[in-house]
Amino acid sequence: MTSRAATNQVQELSVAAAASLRFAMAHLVDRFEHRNADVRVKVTYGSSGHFFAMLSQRAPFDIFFSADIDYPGRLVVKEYAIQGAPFLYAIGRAVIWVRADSPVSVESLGIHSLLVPSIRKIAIANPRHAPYGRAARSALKSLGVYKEVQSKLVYGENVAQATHFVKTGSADIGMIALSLALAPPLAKKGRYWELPSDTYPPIEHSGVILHWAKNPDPAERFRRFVLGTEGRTVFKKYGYMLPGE
Amino acid sequence: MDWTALWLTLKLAVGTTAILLVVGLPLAYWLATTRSKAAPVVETLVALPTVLPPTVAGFYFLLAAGPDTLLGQGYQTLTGGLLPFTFEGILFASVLFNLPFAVRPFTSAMGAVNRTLVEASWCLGVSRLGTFFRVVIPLSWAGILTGFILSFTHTIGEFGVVLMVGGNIPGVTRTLSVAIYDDVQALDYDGAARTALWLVVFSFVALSVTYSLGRRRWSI
Amino acid sequence: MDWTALWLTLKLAVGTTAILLVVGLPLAYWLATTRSKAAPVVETLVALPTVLPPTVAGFYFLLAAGPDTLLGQGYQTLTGGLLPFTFEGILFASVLFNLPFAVRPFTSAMGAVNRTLVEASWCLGVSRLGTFFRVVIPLSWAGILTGFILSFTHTIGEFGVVLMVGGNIPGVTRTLSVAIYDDVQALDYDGAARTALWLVVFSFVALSVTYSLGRRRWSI
Amino acid sequence: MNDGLVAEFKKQFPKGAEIQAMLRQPARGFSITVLFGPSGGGKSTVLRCLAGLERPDEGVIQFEGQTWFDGATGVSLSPQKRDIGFLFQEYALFPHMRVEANVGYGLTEIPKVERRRKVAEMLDIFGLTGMEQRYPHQISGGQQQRVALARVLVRRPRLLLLDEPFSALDATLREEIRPELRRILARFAVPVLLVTHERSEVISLADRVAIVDGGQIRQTGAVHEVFNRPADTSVARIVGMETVVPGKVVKAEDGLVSVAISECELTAVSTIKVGSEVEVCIRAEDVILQCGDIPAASARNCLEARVEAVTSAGPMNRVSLDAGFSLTALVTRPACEDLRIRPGARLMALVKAPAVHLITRG
Amino acid sequence: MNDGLVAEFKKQFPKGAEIQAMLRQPARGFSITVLFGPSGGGKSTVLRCLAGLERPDEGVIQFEGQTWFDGATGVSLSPQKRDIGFLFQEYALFPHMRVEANVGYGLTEIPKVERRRKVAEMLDIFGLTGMEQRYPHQISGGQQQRVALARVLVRRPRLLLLDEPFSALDATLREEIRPELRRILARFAVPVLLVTHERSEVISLADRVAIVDGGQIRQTGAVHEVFNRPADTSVARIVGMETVVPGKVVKAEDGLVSVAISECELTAVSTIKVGSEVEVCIRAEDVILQCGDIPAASARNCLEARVEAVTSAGPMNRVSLDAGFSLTALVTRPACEDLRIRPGARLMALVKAPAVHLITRG
Ligand SMILES: Nc1ncnc2c1ncn2[C@@H]1O[C@H](COP(=O)(O)OP(=O)(O)OP(=O)(O)O)[C@@H](O)[C@H]1O
Ligand SMILES: Nc1ncnc2c1ncn2[C@@H]1O[C@H](COP(=O)(O)OP(=O)(O)OP(=O)(O)O)[C@@H](O)[C@H]1O
Ligand SMILES: [Mg+2]
Ligand SMILES: [Mg+2]
Repeated sequence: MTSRAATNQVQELSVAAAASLRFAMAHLVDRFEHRNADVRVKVTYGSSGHFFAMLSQRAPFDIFFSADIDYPGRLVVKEYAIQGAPFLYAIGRAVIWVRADSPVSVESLGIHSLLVPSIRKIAIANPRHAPYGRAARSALKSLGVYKEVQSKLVYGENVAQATHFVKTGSADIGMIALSLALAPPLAKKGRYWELPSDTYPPIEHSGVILHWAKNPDPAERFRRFVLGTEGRTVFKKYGYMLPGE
Repeated sequence: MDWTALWLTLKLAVGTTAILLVVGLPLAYWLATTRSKAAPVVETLVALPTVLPPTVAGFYFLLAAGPDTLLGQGYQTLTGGLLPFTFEGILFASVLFNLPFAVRPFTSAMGAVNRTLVEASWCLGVSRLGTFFRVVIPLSWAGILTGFILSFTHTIGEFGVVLMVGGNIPGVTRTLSVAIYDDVQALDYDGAARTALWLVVFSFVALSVTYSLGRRRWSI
Repeated sequence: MDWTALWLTLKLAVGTTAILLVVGLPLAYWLATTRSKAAPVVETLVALPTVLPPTVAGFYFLLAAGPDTLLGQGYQTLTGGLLPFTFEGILFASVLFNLPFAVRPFTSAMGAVNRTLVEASWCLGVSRLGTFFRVVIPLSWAGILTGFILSFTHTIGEFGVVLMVGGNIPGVTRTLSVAIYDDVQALDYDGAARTALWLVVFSFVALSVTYSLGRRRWSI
Repeated sequence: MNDGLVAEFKKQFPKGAEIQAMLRQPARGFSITVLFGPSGGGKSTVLRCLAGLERPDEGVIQFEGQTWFDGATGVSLSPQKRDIGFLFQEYALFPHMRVEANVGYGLTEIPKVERRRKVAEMLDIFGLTGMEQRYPHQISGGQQQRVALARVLVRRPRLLLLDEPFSALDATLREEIRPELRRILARFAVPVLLVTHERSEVISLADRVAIVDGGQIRQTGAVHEVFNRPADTSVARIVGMETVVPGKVVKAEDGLVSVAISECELTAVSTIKVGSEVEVCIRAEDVILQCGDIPAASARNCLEARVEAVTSAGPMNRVSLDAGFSLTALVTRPACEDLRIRPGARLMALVKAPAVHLITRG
Repeated sequence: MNDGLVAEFKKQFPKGAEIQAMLRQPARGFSITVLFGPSGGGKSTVLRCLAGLERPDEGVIQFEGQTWFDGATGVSLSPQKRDIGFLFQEYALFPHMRVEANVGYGLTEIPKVERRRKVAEMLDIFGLTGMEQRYPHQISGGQQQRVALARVLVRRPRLLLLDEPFSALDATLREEIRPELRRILARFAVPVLLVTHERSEVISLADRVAIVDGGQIRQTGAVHEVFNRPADTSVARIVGMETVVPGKVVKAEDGLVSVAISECELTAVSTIKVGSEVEVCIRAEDVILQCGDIPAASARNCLEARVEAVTSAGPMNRVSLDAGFSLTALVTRPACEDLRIRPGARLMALVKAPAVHLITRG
């Protein structure tokens, strides 16, 4: 009897989240489940673009946390979302990152660390579709070094791949997300310099609840939790700026 | 180690190769023996999915099997569900996408079977089907093994199609290769390495055994 | 249509298959004829890269060929450069990753060559090498064609390894499949469809021609 | 209708030979028709058409009233449905099966024990016991041929087509196998079409012979008919010069028998039973001609004969004799002169008993 | 040192027969040694060991002073280096090459025009003209065998190993090909080892014969030695009963020749030149024995002979005679009694000229 009652009560929440959110999201889910014993959250991480393509075919997710604002916007236009607009939950911050063993003192050189002669390859995410890639390119342009470094750029499929390039030593330096630079696996393995936030358009992270969500109520609860103080603290901790800050 | 993912991977790989054997062997035999002008066209069609990037192929599969298409609606009326984001979906896509890795080796091996032996079997009163199983298949064994191994390993490693069609749902469509991919994306290099090592060791053992068993004792 | 990407794709596919022929044919012959206990192990090692998701395999390739490793340093002293993010890099990775698709079909076809014909050639004074070219290769033609087609199409469609090792640099490592993938990611579905159609039509023609030419006129 | 095999067809190879066949095997039950002729004559092709492995361009093939092929209506029965046994010239053993499995291959419908017994019996007959577990590449050429023969015979087809069944076997083995073969075939009562290029095999095996040359069946008939009255010189060249006449064993004693041929009686070395119908064969070069009285000679058969014709054959003359039956002798030209051999002359023909070869039929 | 072929080796098949060979071919230049014996005797295996296709377990193979194989030192020359010509029992034609390309396959080092000429010549000799452009599966069994033969002969190897080169050919064709073969071989002066299971082929081809049975070489020697004095009963059973003696042609006229054998002279049908050394073969069943005076007979050869021994051979007796040379006759038992044939008896032996077979050597 009890187990049946339990299954009746526990609701499953299917979350699709951009890969770059993984560490923050894990923390959030932990806290949320602690508070809401009746909800079990299952998160699937992946590329926002993939999720968009899949959600366009009604992939069975309840809520989608994208790493940008464009994909959720399009889902709203397609009338796949519950609300009339995506919810904005965090704003990404871009940094220039090197491995701890790099001779380049990125903290002091700032943007000029990209111009150090020993730098052969600079990894960024693909500006065509990755938000951090777009940010990196605008920053390079507004800081006036784009022409100089263009030939040294290599493009990751997403910001995580750009990070791999630097992490494996294949690229000497990279422009990645602060959230990744702070993430446990990388935190002690590298040094970074944050790009001034006025050099690139804000990397707005937004999300939507899908109208086919099996469990709209927990989804709504989770959305509110993420947007609430507790959620904001977590995002802050993991290297995001917050909407309205 | 993600045991459900391993289990799912195995299920997918075994299912895919099993279906490929059932579908591929007759198709290959037809291709190997026919003099029809259509044969090269069919062979080409079979090979075509491979030239597309897997994720993109998966994307087109999603489009083709979605609820708005004839295919999707037909499947829905038949089974009550849709293919995308289900195990059946990735199985189906995986079969389609691995077809050339099975059918091509099958075909080339069956084409090399001595025609006189087939005739000898017929003249001994054994039907075409019987001859196929008792003469053609054993004599093209090396090629069948090749198709088997290539499609098996490729299914295990493939994640583009599976990710797109399956939606990376744990326990349903999240295979080991998708899991490893995720781990790497999440910078969890150690986790990825552990899983990859497992996968490699497991595959190593499976392949070694297959190769050793697959060596034939007779000679041509 | 991105002509440089097409050109690069062709270069990569032709280069990969060419190297696979040069490396794969002798390796396959050794595997097909040796009685060494090491053979199944080598065959397994050849097949192993395929069980890893391409992106992950590419990641490990980056690790292995990076400037911190012996391999990377050795290559650097030899050539003055590094493998990652160069055409040579994706070529090398592509060869490694496509090895089983060429070597397995080669091996199974060569193993099916009538041993007596090889002996007959030797007894007619033709060296082992001459026999290999004049008897073994023609008689395993169907299998070689299979390996050729599988690795060619797979190289064209592959983007995981190429993206990871090549860094998507236009004109250097950005192949058609990477371009299509990018288009899809950027929601440029029309662009992706156009390129994909081109790729499919081109491959269709190339494969049809290959298949038609590849039919043999003699019988066993 | 129900009259054995009737075949009349034409097959044109692209850029190759044209093969024409006209063949009738009227007898039902066991009887051997031999296709005999030079290499490349078309023997294998005729058999392959009969087996349904090659499709003639036109014509008809009927067996026991059933149409196997008809060019006009497009009927063409599959080899399985024809229920034949076909021995391939190149053996066509399955390389992936052991000797035992090869021989038992066609015996799927009978119980396993029965199958094993039949296979073992066959292997025993063909001297292959002990090789059950070998693969074809592990046995010699002649052994392979015997396995192929066993594989065909172990079934009970309605018609046997044997393409050079003994070409890789030595004489001793052939002589051991042939009677076994006859015994089996007679038991099953299957008609046989057999290809050979050995003259001796024709005489020792055939009830009827069909001479195949240049893609055509030149002559068909009983062995003695064809051998004694070749239709044209090409057939004569192929069959050689032999006397082949029908006879009947009238006495048998101590390994020697007497055979009655029309009015005469000949002595031969044989163990054939009294009353048997036989084919009596005497090679032309085994006949010695003498004039006048004959002293005691080891030659058992002294026949009074009249010369019918003398024709030249190279350095020799071919002498056709009437000795109560038609007998051919091959003698040197000087001997012809010495003995004044010319048409009408009367003399004695000596034939040693071991030179009289008897072949039983049926 | 430089003394032709010396082979002495042992080969054990796993779970199979053991093959032992002891073979010497002392003569250099052209000479034919025939390996003769029943199916499964080990003939092909011996050839394969000599060719370097099979590795003996122990022993030595030397050719013209060069070591091809030595079990003790582990030396084993590759087939290419042995420079032999090997005809496979199963032909082993390359299925992907046309007849022309098959025959020319081994001729890589000579100019193209020369190659074409040589190939065309060979095809002509073997009656294959017009089939240059066919694939092996488009020609008949016998034609395939001839292509294989042409392919081996068109090169000039140091030693020829022919495994049943005529098994698929008809008698007429064989008789056409054999002299051509001899001519070619004599021109190249290559020694030949030839496998056959046909007794007549041994006599017509061999200079020396090696009897192979049960995996062993039972007896080696000149043909007449082995055929007249078999070492044991198994050899006797294999060779049959034949008279084979060396002789010399002393007169030739009009297609007939006289051959001197020790003191006697025999007449034979042949075109061999005067002065030739020949092997004279007479089948035991062709010898007729008579007592007393002989009237005019077509038999050209009447020899006075003394009976040396009479042994029983089934229903017949085998009579060993001394007629100036040793001659064997096969007569029925009643004839033996009638003529009182016993050791010491004197009688006449009649042999027809066409029954005296002459074989030239060298
Ligand atoms: N597929 C083919 N295409 C063209 N010609 C062919 C083909 N098969 C056989 N022939 C020719 O047809 C003729 C008859 O061939 P077949 O095999 O019937 O001869 P055969 O009498 O069996 O000769 P053998 O005694 O040498 O086996 C030959 O001249 C051969 O070259
Ligand atoms: N690979 C093998 N393994 C075991 N036994 C073998 C193998 N090859 C041949 N034999 C056996 O060795 C013996 C000799 O074979 P071989 O082929 O030399 O005979 P052969 O004299 O050429 O006979 P044939 O006239 O039938 O061709 C046979 O009894 C055969 O069964
Ligand atoms: Mg034939
Ligand atoms: Mg042999």
